[in-house]
Amino acid sequence: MLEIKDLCVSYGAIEAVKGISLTVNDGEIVSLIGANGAGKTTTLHTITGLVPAKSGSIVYDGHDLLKTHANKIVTLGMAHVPEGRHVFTRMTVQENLEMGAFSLKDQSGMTKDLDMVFDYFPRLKERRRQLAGTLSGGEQQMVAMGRALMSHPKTILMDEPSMGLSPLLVKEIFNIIVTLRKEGITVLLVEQNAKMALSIADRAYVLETGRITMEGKASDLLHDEKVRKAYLGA
Amino acid sequence: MKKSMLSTRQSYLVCFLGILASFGVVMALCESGIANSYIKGIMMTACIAIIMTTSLNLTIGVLGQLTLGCCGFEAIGAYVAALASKYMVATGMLVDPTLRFLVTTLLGGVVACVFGILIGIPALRLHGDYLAIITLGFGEIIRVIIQNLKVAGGMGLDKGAAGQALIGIERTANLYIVFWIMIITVVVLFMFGRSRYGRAVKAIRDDEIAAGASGLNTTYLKVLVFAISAFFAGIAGGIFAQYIGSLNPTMAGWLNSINYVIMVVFGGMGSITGSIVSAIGLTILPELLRAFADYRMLAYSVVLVLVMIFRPQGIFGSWEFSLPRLVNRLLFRNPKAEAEEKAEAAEAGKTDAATETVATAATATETKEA
Amino acid sequence: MTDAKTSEQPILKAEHLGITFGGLKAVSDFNMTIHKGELIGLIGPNGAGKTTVFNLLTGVYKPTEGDFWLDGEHMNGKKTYQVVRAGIARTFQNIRLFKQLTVEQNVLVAFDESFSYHLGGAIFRTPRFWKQENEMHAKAMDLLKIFDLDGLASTQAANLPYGQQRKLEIARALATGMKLLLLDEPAAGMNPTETEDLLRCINTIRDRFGIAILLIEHDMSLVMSVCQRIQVLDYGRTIASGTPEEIANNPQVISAYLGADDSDDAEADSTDHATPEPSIAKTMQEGAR
Amino acid sequence: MTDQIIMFISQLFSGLKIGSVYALVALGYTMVYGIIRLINFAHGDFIMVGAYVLMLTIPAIVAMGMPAWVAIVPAILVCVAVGIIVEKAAYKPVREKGNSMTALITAIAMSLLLENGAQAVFGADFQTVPTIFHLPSIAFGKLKLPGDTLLTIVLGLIIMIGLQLFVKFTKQGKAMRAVSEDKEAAVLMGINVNSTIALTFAIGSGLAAVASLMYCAAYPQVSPMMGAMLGLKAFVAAVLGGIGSIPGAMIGGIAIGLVESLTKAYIGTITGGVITSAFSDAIVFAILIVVLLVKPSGIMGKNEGEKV
Amino acid sequence: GCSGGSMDDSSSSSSAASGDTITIGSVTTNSGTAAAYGEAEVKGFELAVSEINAKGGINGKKVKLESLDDKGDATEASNAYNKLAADNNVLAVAGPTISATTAAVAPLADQTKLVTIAPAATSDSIETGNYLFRTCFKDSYQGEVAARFAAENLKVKKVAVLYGTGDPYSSGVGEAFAKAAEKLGMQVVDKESSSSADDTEYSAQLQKIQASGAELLYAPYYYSVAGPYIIPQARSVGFEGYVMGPDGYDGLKLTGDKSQYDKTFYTTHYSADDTSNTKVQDFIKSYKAKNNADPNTFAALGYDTIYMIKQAIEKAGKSATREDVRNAVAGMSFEGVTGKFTMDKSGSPTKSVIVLELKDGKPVYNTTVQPK
Ligand SMILES: Nc1ncnc2c1ncn2[C@@H]1O[C@H](COP(=O)(O)OP(=O)(O)OP(=O)(O)O)[C@@H](O)[C@H]1O
Ligand SMILES: Nc1ncnc2c1ncn2[C@@H]1O[C@H](COP(=O)(O)OP(=O)(O)OP(=O)(O)O)[C@@H](O)[C@H]1O
Ligand SMILES: CC(C)C[C@H](N)C(=O)O
Ligand SMILES: [Mg+2]
Ligand SMILES: [Mg+2]
Repeated sequence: MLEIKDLCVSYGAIEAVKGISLTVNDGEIVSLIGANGAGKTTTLHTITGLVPAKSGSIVYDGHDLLKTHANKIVTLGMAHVPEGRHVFTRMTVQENLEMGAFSLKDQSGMTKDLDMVFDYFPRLKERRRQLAGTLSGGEQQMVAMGRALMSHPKTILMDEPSMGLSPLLVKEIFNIIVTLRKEGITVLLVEQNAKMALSIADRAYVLETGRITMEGKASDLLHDEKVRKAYLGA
Repeated sequence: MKKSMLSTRQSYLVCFLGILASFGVVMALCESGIANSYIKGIMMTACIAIIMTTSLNLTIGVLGQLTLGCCGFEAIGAYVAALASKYMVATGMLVDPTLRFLVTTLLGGVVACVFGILIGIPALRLHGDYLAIITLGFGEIIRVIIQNLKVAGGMGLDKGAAGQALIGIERTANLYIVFWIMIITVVVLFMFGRSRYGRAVKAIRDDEIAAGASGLNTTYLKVLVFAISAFFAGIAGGIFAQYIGSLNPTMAGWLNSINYVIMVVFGGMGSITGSIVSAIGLTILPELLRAFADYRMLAYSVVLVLVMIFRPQGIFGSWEFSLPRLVNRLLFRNPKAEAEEKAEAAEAGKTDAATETVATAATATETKEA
Repeated sequence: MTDAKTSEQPILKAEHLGITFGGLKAVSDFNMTIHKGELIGLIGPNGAGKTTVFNLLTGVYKPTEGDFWLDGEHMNGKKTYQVVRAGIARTFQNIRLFKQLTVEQNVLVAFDESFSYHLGGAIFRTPRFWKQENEMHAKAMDLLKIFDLDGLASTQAANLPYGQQRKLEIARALATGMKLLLLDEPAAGMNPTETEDLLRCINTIRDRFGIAILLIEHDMSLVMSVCQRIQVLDYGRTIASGTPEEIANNPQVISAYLGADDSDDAEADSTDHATPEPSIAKTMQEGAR
Repeated sequence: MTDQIIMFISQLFSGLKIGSVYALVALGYTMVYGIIRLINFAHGDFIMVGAYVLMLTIPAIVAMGMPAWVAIVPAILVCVAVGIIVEKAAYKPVREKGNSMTALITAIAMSLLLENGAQAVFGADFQTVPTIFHLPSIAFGKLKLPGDTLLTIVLGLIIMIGLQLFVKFTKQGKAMRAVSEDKEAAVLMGINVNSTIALTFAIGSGLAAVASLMYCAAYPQVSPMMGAMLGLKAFVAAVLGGIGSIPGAMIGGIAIGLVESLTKAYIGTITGGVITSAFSDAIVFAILIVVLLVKPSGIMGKNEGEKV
Repeated sequence: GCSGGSMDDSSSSSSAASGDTITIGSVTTNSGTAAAYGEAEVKGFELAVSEINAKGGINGKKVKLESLDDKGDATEASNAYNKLAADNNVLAVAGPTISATTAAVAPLADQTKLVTIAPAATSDSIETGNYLFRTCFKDSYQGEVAARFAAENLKVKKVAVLYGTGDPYSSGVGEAFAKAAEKLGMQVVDKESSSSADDTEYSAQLQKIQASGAELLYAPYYYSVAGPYIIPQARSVGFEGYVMGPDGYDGLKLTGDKSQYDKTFYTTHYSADDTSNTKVQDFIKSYKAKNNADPNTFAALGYDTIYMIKQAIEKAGKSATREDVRNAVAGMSFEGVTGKFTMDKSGSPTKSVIVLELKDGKPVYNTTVQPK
């Protein structure tokens, strides 16, 4: 379980996150939606320690993440698929995936894990020897997701996984998220494609300029008039 | 709002008066004898350093390209000016020393500029550290060539040995004249920066591909910047030659160039104010550190590391001093203007947007006047 | 507007354009004709070569085969800035602004060609300098007004929120005074509401400037609602082209790009959700109407 | 074999001798540059530090009855310590707050600091290092190949291959590559970025110690400024080979050594005396410039052209 | 007018130093690549000054040494020099160290009428004789002497020259030797050069020299280059002939097998074995006592330089002005550790040259070549 309380984050003078609290229960898909610059990415970055928090607390499975070294967080079972993919461009697809397993003490299951990822993303199997930098955006997104899966996560944070992808791939990605949840993985999903996100999520939070303005069951939010106006373009 | 600002014309006048005043100070120091030959020498060295640093800043700070070969151009300017001066003295051309100084220095600048263009065209296809290393290589090549040129060492000597220092250059550099050359350099660079050229060059710095896609001839502009930098480096070289009186090929070497790069970064990349202050400061600092005798250079390097750690954007970041702004503040003290001023200062650490705003505002005021 | 296919000279004509990157045929046999005032969509799976087409048309890459003409002028082998001055402007898939310049300066840079004062003018601040700077300032502010950016004119571009950065990029492209505007995924990373706002902008531009637009976008609701014609790329080849309706129903496009209209897999798995996932093809058709 | 050919081969070997030292130094540059994109101007001075340690420890080590090259152990220890201290005290804070230019100036300042520090401690004068290897020359007829040249080349090759394998296949090596490409993503993989960078510095500085051993074997003298020109040449070698590339550093180093040697030997004859051997430095740089213009990322460098 | 801006103001007063100390300034290269030479010179200066003070100073006044660093850079040198010149207590300057900085200082000396004696700046291209003098002989002179020695004492016919173009000293001496050698009927079979005088690798050039059949290699480099690099590398490419060098060989750094330095000769200013000169042994002893090391040529030249200044100031008298001191230096006769000489009109001493030979790695007195 991931629990965030009164989290504040700022970049110098800019306050990006102004005291948010949110909870992600095991096995849930929780979606975080909001306009550009609302602070969604910042929230995820703070969870995995890429950005320091100013105040508040983040507790994951009894561990205080704000006191945990960023590179140790993945060993707690939390993986982060960052915004903009951040694949290792000069490594091959397979090497990228192997990097995902870096934190595992036991590397013997590597082949099995790779096969699992290739099952999810058959395209990556075809391209396993290609340098990730030369892949198209969608393929890179798959690499980023596959790489996260390689660390045997219990929880995955995903930052706009559908950005820049073709409709077909967007569907595929959402299917995979659903499948992941079925396998017992918890997902915190940040999305611009709010319609899609809300349709697969259990619960959702709406973030506006650093504050949570709404929360509830995803299906309720999907039908909420204000949400529809602001984020679903209805 | 209108009342609280100097008009553009007034601003220019204020600047001009400021420059005159600083010249007055220099003159007073010299004429009163407070400035002895030691202090005058340092002022001269500082003027040369300012010309070098502000012009190098155009390439490093404004265009964002690191070059480590500026002293190659300085050396070209120096040798050309020195040889021209020697030739003129020998043949009796241009007897007036001031005129000769001006002509030969200009010639040095022009030749350095030509080299700047020749080298810039191929070199500027590279970026970042690669450009740095290629310009460094260029400086070294200049050094070796000068070293092996008989004319650069042998002239006027019975021995034509290669590698001899070029000596006996008429020391015609006059501090007052050099001061004005320095002022002209700074003004020209400032005006360049605050024009469509400067804007375009900064655009290239921020994103070269987007600059091309906005219709800028990026190659032309980069070479232009390179040529301007080289021109002023050549001018500085011409002054140097006729101040110091003897030349040595090592002046073209990379260690010297790095010295000026240090000055630019130390002052703040993109800030002419920073370049001026750090050129003066880093000229004086080693002199002040003479008290440390053997530990002088050690102290210098420690100062450098500390500044980089605690003020990585350099002393001034990209902030520019503006005399009209100061005058505005003093004359039209009002809360609003002050708040603006503060906001600008806050911004200054990161950007020169603030000063550009002032320039734009000035532009707008001018229109209303016209 | 599809009836605009008159004998009038097309703004853009591309014939058999192609490029190879070390064995990889990123684009091949690309043909396209765009007339004044048209808005054409370019879609296709990720890595199909859409951005590469833009790069070819703007001189970033030199085509290894084929030719293209702008307003009848042969453009092959021209440098980017020459292409831009001839009249093709673009935005980038990953926003590329002049981050340290202000919003207004970003636009002024693109106006550069309209300035005629030279170095001397800049240094001596001639009357011509002032006249042009002031004119351009006014023009820039006009342009920024269209995008509601005039209030932010002196903000540093890097400090703009994402959506406004996108708009500024378009404004900057417009400032080059082009005949053909290439937009590369302008709606990426925007939510539907922001996308709608963008859509309005694009329509305004087209009407106001009377230019042709070529649009790459994965957001089908946007593409379907603004484009007169759509061309679909896959593996560098054109697999379909036609009106939005034709494209939406083209089986090849559906299988390669849109995804089959099986609205059951996603929500079948998330059974507790009442709302079925909206059918993409349906959305498109709605948009096209 | 004619005398001409013997002469040519000996010239090749004298090029290889200095070239393999350049290569060793270049490997250190490349490692550090590869990971933090910093031209570690102080790297040449790490070699100076190593050389002083050798000078100071060899007599004691020989007195203890061990071979002189055992002094590499203290040299490595000291160099690694210096490397890590420089990284932690100066580069890390600047990397976190400044830009690439500030980092470069810091590196230059560190270089000045080490040079002037060494001068304050040891004086400016040159000091000789006792003979390190007593290797016989290997003779092929009239051709004599000095033993330590061969050793330097072999050692360079072994280190290069070792490094390459290390970076490609070990966990730490992979962490280095990951950090060099994308620090944020590396953190997300569970990589400790700071310790990975420190490790890289340690390896780079350790290599500097090895380079100082081979350098002192060939050129048995130390002085505070010895690292400056050596460092520059080796850096040029690293760039020529494609900075960031391990085999590139090796190729670049050897190429520069060969170019130097062959131009010194033949340029006068080829140009009829117009250009003399005194131009060798200029020619090295000219070749560098030409290579970079043709292949902007060096011989082995991957073209990192931006995808638009 | 602009007169105040002129750098050539000779307004500096040239009145006599008041007070009860005499300041001798020095500008030397104490940091950068040539720092070793400057350091040695300063040690020589300091030894001389402390001896002088121990014996009651000059004209009863204590001597103070004001020592400044020029980093081997012309600008720094002139700034440092100007600083000294602006101080009226400074009666004379010892330095600068290298020819490059000395050339920059030369016009300043004339301008400020401050006598300046460069201990070791040997380059011919420096204009001496007005206010600038030197303690050492000139490059051309030393090259000639070496050539004469090669022809007359070693009786070689074929010689080769190797020098560094980056350095006026190295190239100056080398060219002078080559010219003189040809004049003396020897054949210069190969002339090689290096990019700078502090390269480490010379095998390529040396192999060519070896192949040229030269009996003697004249390699004018410094002790730090000739000792560990040039001579061993020459031997390792199989060159077995004579090696000759200039005064830069003094204090030659030896490495490896000492026998490889056999057949090496060099010209220099003084010899520790020179029993005819009593000053030498005393100098070596007190230098060792003070610095715990053997003095090299540069220390010896520095030491003599201070004594030359002392002698000149004494001659000029208690109320000497700078001009007076200068006049006392011009044409002076002096006897020091680096020999006995008279200052010639051009401001360089006419001096005997000592030739040393390395035997088992140690310099052994061979002969003294008297000036013609
Ligand atoms: N490194 C940074 N330095 C300064 N400000 C930043 C930085 N990163 C983000 N911000 C600012 O913090 C705020 C929140 O940004 P964040 O990236 O978290 O938003 P987001 O909700 O993820 O938006 P988007 O949909 O555009 O990804 C924005 O105003 C942004 O400008
Ligand atoms: N400079 C390049 N070098 C090598 N391959 C390249 C280069 N540029 C593009 N490619 C390849 O060309 C193909 C087309 O790329 P392009 O960027 O045009 O795709 P796209 O259609 O814009 O995809 P997306 O929708 O993901 O942006 C890809 O496979 C890509 O890897
Ligand atoms: C002290 C020596 C290095 C000086 C040298 N003889 C020169 O003229 O430069
Ligand atoms: Mg985000
Ligand atoms: Mg694309």
